[in-house]
Formats: sequence, C-alpha cells, structure tokens
Amino acid sequence: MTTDSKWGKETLRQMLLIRNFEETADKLTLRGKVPGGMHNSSGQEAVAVGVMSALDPKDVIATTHRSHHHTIAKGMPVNIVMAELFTKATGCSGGRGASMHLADVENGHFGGNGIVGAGVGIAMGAAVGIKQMGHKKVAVGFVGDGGVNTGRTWEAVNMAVIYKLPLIIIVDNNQYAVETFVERVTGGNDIAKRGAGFGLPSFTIDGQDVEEVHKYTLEARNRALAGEGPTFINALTYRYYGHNVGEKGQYRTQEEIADWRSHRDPIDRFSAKLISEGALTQADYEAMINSVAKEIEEAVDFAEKSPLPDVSTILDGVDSGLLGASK
Amino acid sequence: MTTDSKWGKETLRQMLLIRNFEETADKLTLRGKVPGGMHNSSGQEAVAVGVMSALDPKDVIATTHRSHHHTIAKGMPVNIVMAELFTKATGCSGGRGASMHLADVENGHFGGNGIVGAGVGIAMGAAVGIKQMGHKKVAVGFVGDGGVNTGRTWEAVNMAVIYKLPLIIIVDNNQYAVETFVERVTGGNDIAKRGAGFGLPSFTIDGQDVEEVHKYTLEARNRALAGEGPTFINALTYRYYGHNVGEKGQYRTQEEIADWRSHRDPIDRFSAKLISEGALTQADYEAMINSVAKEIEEAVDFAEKSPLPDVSTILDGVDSGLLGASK
Amino acid sequence: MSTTTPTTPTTQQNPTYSEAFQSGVREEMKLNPNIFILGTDLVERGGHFAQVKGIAQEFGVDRVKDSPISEAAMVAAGLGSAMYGCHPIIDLNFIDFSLGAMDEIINQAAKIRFMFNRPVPLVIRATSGVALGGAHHCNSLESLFAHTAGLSVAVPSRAYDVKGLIKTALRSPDPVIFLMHKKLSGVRGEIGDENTFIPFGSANKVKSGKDAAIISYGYTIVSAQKAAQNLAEQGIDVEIIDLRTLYPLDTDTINETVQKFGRVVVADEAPMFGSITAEIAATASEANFKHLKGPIIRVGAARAPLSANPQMSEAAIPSVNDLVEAVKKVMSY
Amino acid sequence: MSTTTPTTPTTQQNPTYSEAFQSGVREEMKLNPNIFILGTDLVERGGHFAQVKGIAQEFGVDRVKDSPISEAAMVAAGLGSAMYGCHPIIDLNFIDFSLGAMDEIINQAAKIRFMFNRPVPLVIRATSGVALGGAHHCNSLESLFAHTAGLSVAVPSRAYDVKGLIKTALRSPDPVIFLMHKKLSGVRGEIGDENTFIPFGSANKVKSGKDAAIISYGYTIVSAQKAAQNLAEQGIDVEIIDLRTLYPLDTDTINETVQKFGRVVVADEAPMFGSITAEIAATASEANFKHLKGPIIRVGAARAPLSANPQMSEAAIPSVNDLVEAVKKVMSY
Ligand SMILES: Cc1ncc(C[n+]2csc(CCOP(=O)(O)OP(=O)(O)O)c2C)c(N)n1
Ligand SMILES: Cc1ncc(C[n+]2csc(CCOP(=O)(O)OP(=O)(O)O)c2C)c(N)n1
Ligand SMILES: [Mg+2]
Ligand SMILES: [Mg+2]
Repeated sequence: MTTDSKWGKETLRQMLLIRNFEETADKLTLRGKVPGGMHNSSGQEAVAVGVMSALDPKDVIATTHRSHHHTIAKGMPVNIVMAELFTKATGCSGGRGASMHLADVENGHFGGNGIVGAGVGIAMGAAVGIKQMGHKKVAVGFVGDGGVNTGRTWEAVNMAVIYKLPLIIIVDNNQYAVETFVERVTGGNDIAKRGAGFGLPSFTIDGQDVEEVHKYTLEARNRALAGEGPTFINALTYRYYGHNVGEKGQYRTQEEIADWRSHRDPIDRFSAKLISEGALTQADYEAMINSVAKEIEEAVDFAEKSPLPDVSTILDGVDSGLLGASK
Repeated sequence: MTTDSKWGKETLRQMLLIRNFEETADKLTLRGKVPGGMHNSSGQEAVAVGVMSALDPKDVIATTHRSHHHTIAKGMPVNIVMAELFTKATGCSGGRGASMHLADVENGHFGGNGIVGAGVGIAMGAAVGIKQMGHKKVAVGFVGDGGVNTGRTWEAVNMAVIYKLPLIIIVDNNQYAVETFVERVTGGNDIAKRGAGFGLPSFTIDGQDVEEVHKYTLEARNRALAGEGPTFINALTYRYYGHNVGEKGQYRTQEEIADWRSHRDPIDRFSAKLISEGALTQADYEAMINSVAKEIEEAVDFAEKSPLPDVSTILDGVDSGLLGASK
Repeated sequence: MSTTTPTTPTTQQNPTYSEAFQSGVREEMKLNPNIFILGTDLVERGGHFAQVKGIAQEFGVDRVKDSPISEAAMVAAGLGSAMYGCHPIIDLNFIDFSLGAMDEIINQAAKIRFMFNRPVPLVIRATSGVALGGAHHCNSLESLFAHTAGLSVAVPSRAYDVKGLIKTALRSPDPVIFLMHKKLSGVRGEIGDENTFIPFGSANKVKSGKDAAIISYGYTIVSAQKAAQNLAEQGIDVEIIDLRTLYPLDTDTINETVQKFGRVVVADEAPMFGSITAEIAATASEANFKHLKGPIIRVGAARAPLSANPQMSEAAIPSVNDLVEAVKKVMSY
Repeated sequence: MSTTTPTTPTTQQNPTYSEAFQSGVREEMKLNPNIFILGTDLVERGGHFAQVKGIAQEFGVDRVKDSPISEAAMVAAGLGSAMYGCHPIIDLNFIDFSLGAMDEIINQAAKIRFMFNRPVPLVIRATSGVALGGAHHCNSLESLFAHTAGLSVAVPSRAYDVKGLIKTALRSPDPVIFLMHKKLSGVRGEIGDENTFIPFGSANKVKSGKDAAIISYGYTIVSAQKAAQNLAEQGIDVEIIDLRTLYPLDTDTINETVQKFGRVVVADEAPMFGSITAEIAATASEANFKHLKGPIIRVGAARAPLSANPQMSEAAIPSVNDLVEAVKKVMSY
C-alpha cells in the first residue's frame, strides 16, 4: 500500500527526532549530565510512532522505564524531555523524575515508571475512568518483554477484558530484559498467545514496520471505541544500545545487533519506502535530518541553561493538606 | 474401563470420609465449635481424591483456604484435622491455624492458605527444592477458579515452565468465588487456555469423575518425573454449600445445586460404577458408609476432648533465635 | 484541632459502624457522579461486612463493580481512574490482601502527586484489626501505610467517625487508607448528618480525666473505656484520646495531653516493635520532655503472628487489664 | 553482645562491600550444597551491583539461577524450596521491587515457622538506601520488615559486616531480609575469614566517645563518622554505635549507651514518621528514663518521595550537618 505523503513525512520525522534525541542523550549521559542514567530506545522508534500516530492527542498512555520514544511520539516537546533528563526545574516533572518518570498527566501521559509492569495497570485504570465518564477515548499501556512476566500485567489484562475497557496493551518487545533473552524466561515463548488465553484479540506484529504498528493500533482503537474491549499487541523490535547507558555485556553478539541495524532499521526501511514511492526526495530527507538535529541541539541548550529545582521545595506536593492540617 | 476393585474401594472410601467430615464439621461450625468458620468442600471430593491417589505419599502439596478434602485425601488422620478445626492443641497446627491453615510440612503438606493464589507459588517453590536436590517427587499446587485471577498464580506458572519444574497445577474449579460466578470475572472464560498461553500442557477435565482426575494427574506426574516440566489441569467441579458455613445467597439457583447433586455427584457416580461392575456390593457400600461415620464420630470425640493450646506459648516458634539472641 | 462529640447512646435506631459507612458513601455518591466502588462480592452480598449493602441496587452496577480476585489490578484501577478524574473507593475486603497490591499503593498511588503534580483522589477501604481468622486475616498494617509519604490513614472507632471521615475522604484529592475494625462492624452508634465532616488529624476526646491519659485508636478505644471504668473504681480518673487518623496525626492534641498530665499511655493492638505507638511516644517525648513525669508507656501486641485459636489470639493483644496496669504504672511516677 | 572490630584501613587489597558478599556466599556455598541464588541477571552480569559476580561461573547455573521479572514468584520459589530443605538466596535487586512480593514475604515466609513449626531458611537480599534513581528506586522499607514478626533484618555498613552477617544468615533457619546500601557497594574494607560470623543483634561500636552517642546503621554511619570529626574539632567527643541488624535489635548495647551518656541521637535516612528510629527512641526512653539528660533526638528523612534530582534527594535525607546539630542539641541539656 502506498503511504500518504504528509503522514509519511511527519511519521518519519518523529522517528528521526527520537533517534537523534536518544543518541544525543546517550552521549550526554556518559558525560554525567543525566543523573541516574537512561534507557536508550534507539531501534524501537516504529513502535512508539506507529502507536501514537494512530491515537488522538487526548488518548491516555502509561509506560515503562524506557519511555523517551513514547513520550516524544506522544507530543511532549523535546526540550521539556531533555530538561527532565537533566533533572532541571523546566522538565516535565520538575526534575523530580529524570529519565524514568516522564509524564504530563493533563495531556494524557500518565507517566513512565520505575517499576516493571506498572504502566499497564495504570493505563487500565485510566480506561476505567474513561469508560466511567463516558468519554470517547482509549488508554494505551506499554510493557516490555520482561514485563509480561509480572503478575500485575495479567491481572490488569484480565480486568480490562471483563469490564470491556477501551485499553490497548502494547508489548514493546525488544527481546531482552536487561541481559536476559526473552526465550529464556518466557514460558511458551509466545506472548500473544498469553494474551489470547485471557480472551482478548492478540497479535504479534512487526514492530519495525511503522505502518503495520499504526494499522493494528488503529484497528484496536476502533474496537475499543465501539465498546468491544481491549486488544493485546506484541510488537517485535530491537534495542541497539545497552540496557542502561554505557552497558555492553556479552549476552548478544555484535553480529545480531548489526543484522537488526542494517536489515530491519525502522527509519531506513520507512525512508526508503517513502523515497521509492516518490513521497519523499533525498533532499527532503536530508533537510529533515538536519532540522531534527537542530531541534535536539536547541533542546540540549534549553536543558543546559535551565535552572535546577529549588531544594527548598522537597516537601511540596506530597499531599494537598485538604484532608486536615498535615503536620 | 473397568476399575480395579481394591483401588476403587479405597478411593470411594476416601470420598465418603471427606463428605462425612465436611457435613459433620459444617454442623459443628454452626454450633460454634469451629472458630472463624470453615469452607465446606462437599461436592469436590473427586478432585482431591483423584489427584492424591495418583501421587506418592512423599509428594508435596500446597493448597487454599478450602482444603479439608485435599488434606484428608493427602492422608492426614481425620481426628487431627478435626482437632485443628476446633483449634485444639492436638490439631496439625497446634490450634494456631484452624480450617484455613491445615499443614503437615514434614509429610509433604505445605499448608492451606488464607491468601488466594498463594498455594501455587509455595508448591512451585517446593518443586524448585525437589529439582535442586535431585529428588524423584512432584509438587502439586491447588488454586480455585477465583484464584486464577491473581497475578501471583501466573508468575508461578511461568517460572515452573521455564525451569521445567516437577509441578502440577490443579484448578479446583467449583465455578464460584464466594458469590461471583466464574464467567463474570474470567477473561476468555477458558482457564486451560490461559495455561496453554504460558506454554505448558493444559487440560480441562471432568472433576466429578475421580478416575479421570486420577488419570490426568498420573500422566502429569510421569511427565514431571521425566523432566518434562509442569502440567496445568482445570478440573470442573461444584460446591454444594455456601462459601463459608451458613452462607446461602441469591447468586445461584436451588435448581442448579440440585442438578449437580443429583446428576453429577462424584460419590454417587463412582459407587454406582463400582457396584455395576461388581467391584462393590451394596452391603459393602453400606458398611463403608457406616465405618466412615464411625471414624468421623471418633474424630469429633477426639477433637472435643483434646486440650486447648496453652496461651503462654503465643511467642513460641516465631523464630529460632539462632541468628543471635532475639530480645 | 480536637473536637469532642457526645458519647453515643447505642439505641436500636442508631446505625451500625458498617451502615455508617454506607450512609456516608451514599450521600457523597449522590453529589459526585464520579465516585464508584470496586471490590469483590459487593453487588449482591454488599461486601463481607455489609459495608456497601444495597448501594449497587440504588446506584447501579456501573457505580458498584464486582471485581476478580486481583488486588494489584483493583488498586491500579482505582489509581488510574483517580488520575483520570474519578473518585474511586477500592474495597480490598481484608487489609491483609493489600499485601498483593503494595507496589500500586506505596510506589504508585502515594507518589503520583509528588512526582507528577496530579491529585489521586482514591480511597482504599479494608477491614482490619485482630479477631478470628488467624495469621492471614489479622495483620495490623497501619504503621506501614502511615510511614508512607503521600498516604493518609483513617482508623475510626465508632459509627460517627466512620461516616464523618469517609465523607471527608470523598471530598479530598489525596489517597486515603480507610481501615475499619472487624470487631466494631456491628456496633451501633449515633452518626452525623450530611454536613458532618471530620477533618483528618483531629483526635476525639472520648472521655476527659484528671490523672493520666490513654492515647489510642480503633478497637483499643473500647478496651480503654473498660479500663477507665475499672480505674475509676480505684480512684484514678483517666482521659481517653481517640486519634481517629494516624496520618495526619493530631500532634497538637497529643502535645496538649502530654503537657497536661505528664503521664501518658499509648496503646494499640499491632505488634509493638515498630508500631505507630513508637512514633507517637518518641515524638511526644522529644517535644514535651520537660512535662513528662515519667516515660510514656506503650502497650501493644506480642511480636508474633496471630493464631486462629481465640484464646491465643486474645492473649496476644492488650487486654483491659494490660491497660489498667499501664495506667497504674504511669501513675506511680 | 556488642563486639568491637578494628576500623578498617581501605587498601587496594581489601575487597569491596559487594565482593564481601560474594566472599561470604562462596564460602557457605562450598560447605552447603543446598544454598542457591535466584534473581534477575545474575549469571552473566553478576547482579546489578556485582554482588554475585563470578559465582555462576564457579558453581554452575543450577546454583545461580536467572529469573524472569516476577518478584512474587521469586520469593515463592525461595519460600517453598526453603520449606523443602534448601537455603535459597533470593536476590530482589532493589528492595523497592519487594513491594511486588509483600504477601510472600509478610504473610507467608515470616509466618510459616510460627504456624507450621517448619523452618524457613531464606535470605532475601536487596540493594537499599537513598541515592540516584528517584522515587521508585530509593524506598527505605526496613521499618516495614523489622515490624513484621518472623523476619530479621540486616543493614550492614561495611564489608566486614556484610560478610560476617551473610555467613550467619546462611547458617540460620530463619528468613532474613539482607539490605545492602547502594552508596556503599564499592567501598573497600577488611573482611573476616571463613570463621568470622557476626551474630544478629550485636551492634558494633564504630567509635567510642565521652560525651554523647549516635546510634544508627547503614550509610548514615558514614555521615556519623564525618559528623564525629567535625564535632571533635568543636571539642565534642561522640560515640557511634552501628546497629548492624534492626531485628533482632541489640537492646543491651542501646540501653548501655543511653545509660552511659544520657545524651543520644538516633539517626537513619528513612522518612522519619514511623521509622525504626521511633522504635529505638521510644523503647530506650521508656527503659532508661532516669538516665536521660534530655530527650533522645531523632534524625531522619523528610516525609516525601525521593526525587531523581541529586540535590533534592540529598536535601531530603540527613546531612552531616544535621547530625552535628542534633548532637549539639543533646549536648545542650
Ligand atoms: C518490578 C521490577 N523488577 C525489576 C526491575 C529492574 N529492571 C528494570 S528494567 C528491567 C528489564 C525490563 O525488561 P523489559 O520489560 O523487556 O523492558 P526493556 O528494558 O527491554 O525496555 C529490570 C529487570 C524493575 N524496575 N521493576
Ligand atoms: C488475596 C486474597 N483476596 C481475597 C480473599 C478473600 N477470599 C477468600 S476465598 C475467596 C474466593 C476464592 O474463590 P476460589 O479461588 O474460586 O476458591 P473457592 O472458595 O471456590 O474454593 C475470596 C475472594 C483472600 N483470601 N485472599
Ligand atoms: Mg525488553
Ligand atoms: Mg471457586
């Protein structure tokens, strides 16, 4: 199928923006700019952008410790994301969260999470709220291949099924949990089949094909809006970098990484398609790359120049005090 | 298939013993003899006896809040069980446990449990121990239809699969969790399919047919001993009484109960089969009923006459003190 | 902050402690369509302690939802929908079952407001306290929750407080752990009207006295009242302070009480080592050291799991006599 | 019960705090074939803090098992196999993740011995303490565990104690929560030999003093040592007691210390409201009231989740200066 040119360009740009963000932030982390390190999502852009491009901006997402790609694709300006990584006051969480705790609840981003599996539960809860209030929205919960071994994930999936919630569960399946290969820890080694066991439409899809991700998400969203309940999507993808910045490890070969990078890169694939279809010229593409680089450079500058949070605020916002005078 | 007469009689007697125990204990509970009440398993005898008759006495079980039937079938003398219900010092847990906390760890009974789903995890852990020590045994974890909605159950199932543990998971599926019908809360409404999603052999079987339960358990045990890992068995059964003693509720019809009792009672079915096959005479059967009644009567007598635990022991056994002087 | 309300005559007209909960919840549900209740066996049964009896029939099953046995998902459902804009009541049945949802409570619900500047108007209700049922049904976990920044903890001892506190909780944007004592479920008492709100962090002087004070909460207040009668016969007039909430804690009333008497007993039925009575005693001692006639005495439960045998379980928690002895000890300074 | 060991010179030869763990575990694994370790990313990576580095290579993957991310099942695997006769070490990585296994820890592992008279020789190891990582990686949960009857809690502050305590844990039949502070992982120090066992419930006098005492544990011991230097310059000679375990607690040493000085600071980095320092202060005040020159002063963290921003996170926990001020306060009585 031929890709719509406007949509294709916007989608490609989003993926480039994420890639540049991650590679830039990775280097800055190595230089000590990102307290606590960060989880690089390079290689996984198509999952984030494919999903988000199928959603309405008002839809809700909740995600994991590896969430820069989801967050940027959801529409958070990269300078705000970068500032949060730097734990600056101008970051989305005022510097309280850093890389793992990006959020903008007002705008439907219910947060990254330090706890594996927690995002699916929170998204499921948001879907309860959406249904309860009769809104026409969906919630999307992201989880990793490692996260599907947490019990909380399946409790949430089951609850979504029985309440027919407008929820989409996306497994951002990059095949490793830290250094552990998915096959070694996943009974049955078929994550979509697990979903099916809980009675919801479940698919394993090519997470390196942004159009496939988009299409499955759109269908899931339509089912959800029609009151037909949740969908489970296991998107196969790959992360190019270590689990946390600077980590290498012997758990996978350089050949494996090179193979994914050279044959299945989501950006290369999609840009090649757009170019071959005439939806994009090589010159457009290069301009896009440059414009993205500039945007990220400005984001770094913004983050660098932003003030640190005021340490005198460490007790602010723990609770409202409205229950009674907190002492 | 014709049933072996000796095995058949022993199996039938076990079921009768459980039924009489439960009906007797139910009445005693209504008379205030069983602190905290009890969960009556009448109707579910074939699951307990079918499983246990396929095990070796040294195999391990861990079970739920509804566990009298498993415990008696596992071989604990009924007077000890009854004494525990009465919270007497002579009970298996010294009166500390009552109905929900029957155990005899030394003899492979790793306990009933007040927490739904916990038994599967404990049995899985026992299976880790069995495998670690190279023993030729299996562990069996019981869970209810309600319990399969706890995340902990699926974490344990997954772990058993990836470590190829000698574990058998039995869903004692009596179709209700307190007053909640299984279909209302079980996404997909196919519990064995959930198991299959985690990659282990999974079966739904007739839990009112003691021979079928026996056969599937035996096969599962053989697979486990051969190093082929765990098996998941969803045994369809029914409880005749309320969730806890004295509870009735409007959540199911009297017709439904009458139907199960009159058409699918595991004891009636099995005794009729044995009689029709000539393995048992009507007179034998009546003698068996009487002997069982006598055994239960004696158990009640034993429980009644047993001393209460010494309240001065309430601090005994919390820990060994061997880490250092506890203060 | 301390408000004294009349001791309640227990007439047949007065609702039970459980019914007081129903009453407060009903009133708030009428006003706020975003309140809903989610838990196991709520619709037909009305909950294991009749705490929501009839509410599904009145408000429909969209607002009283029966749940699978999935405590983590139950709390997650509450958390996510509270972030979205609802005001859910998650009914965990027994507080012991919260142990299956601790991440959702402690890591998520308690921290969202601080991290993301988003209110989490979530009530987690559960039955608590020592009674029958044994080790898995008698955990006293209140100190765990009170220790967690971001959570508030209500521990009402009578119908009036149940209603007044749940109404406050349902008007506030913060997560609340609402613990109702199993031995009080059926106890009748007066309740306030639809405008009676009890602020968290306001203790109730159950009884005033001249000689010494017992500071406590929950069922131990009943024992303290019995102890006070017994002590009165011995000529000792003891004041009783019911904290009603453990966080926020009414430190003003605690400080006043310590300063007034210098002889104070702090009591509850949790295992004493590390219980909330330690916080109260330590902080009150530090703040009011000069006023102390002797040490603040703590009374609590044995460091042991609870037994199903009723005599053992009773023996593990403070008796009326333990309270009497503790007061006599502070009187001996 | 208090044993004083020489302050350790930190030479290159000395192992790190993490290596001390490896050393103790290796020695015990050689002697006891039933010890195994289970957790995430242990085999190749050696754990996130190198705490089991190389052990899989030495003992094989049957004795060092990589686990799925399933904390409840991890603890259940430990619990069931411990009941069966093994002596598992369940490595939960960060203690924050124990919140997904609280039922298995608090309702099951802690209670089995009491209920069923069966030992549960289970070690649950995790990295703890405040450092980087933010709200989900910096929970101080030690008071929750110490409050739970049936659990013991180790909180070593140096390599020597890590090794001596883990060896004791691996010879005992009871469940132990073994908390290693993230900021200490790489700190080098002397360790004992294969016969050095440190009993739980034995505090270590890190430094003796003449004027006042700081009682603490974990990383706060490092801050206390800095505070002591600072105070020495001001002419105040402070004694430092490292509790090493929070349960059993070395109440003998605590009582002696309170009686000796009458001026005592109890400090840690957990949110202060409801922390274990409350238990220590309350119990020690009650037992030694007459010896107190003034109230026992507690120093702890703010009641707030931790932030990822390092300055905010540092500001939330006690600084060296906070400890100095607290000691000066007790000196002012
Ligand atoms: C409950 C919990 N357990 C363990 C961890 C430690 N941890 C952080 S990320 C991670 C691996 C997650 O793998 P996966 O879900 O596949 O996500 P990915 O990192 O591949 O994006 C682990 C084990 C955690 N954060 N939370
Ligand atoms: C974790 C947990 N949640 C809730 C309960 C309360 N509870 C006890 S039994 C029960 C129903 C269990 O249903 P099922 O698993 O089908 O077992 P059955 O009673 O039918 O044997 C519930 C909800 C509990 N004991 N533990
Ligand atoms: Mg992964
Ligand atoms: Mg059932």
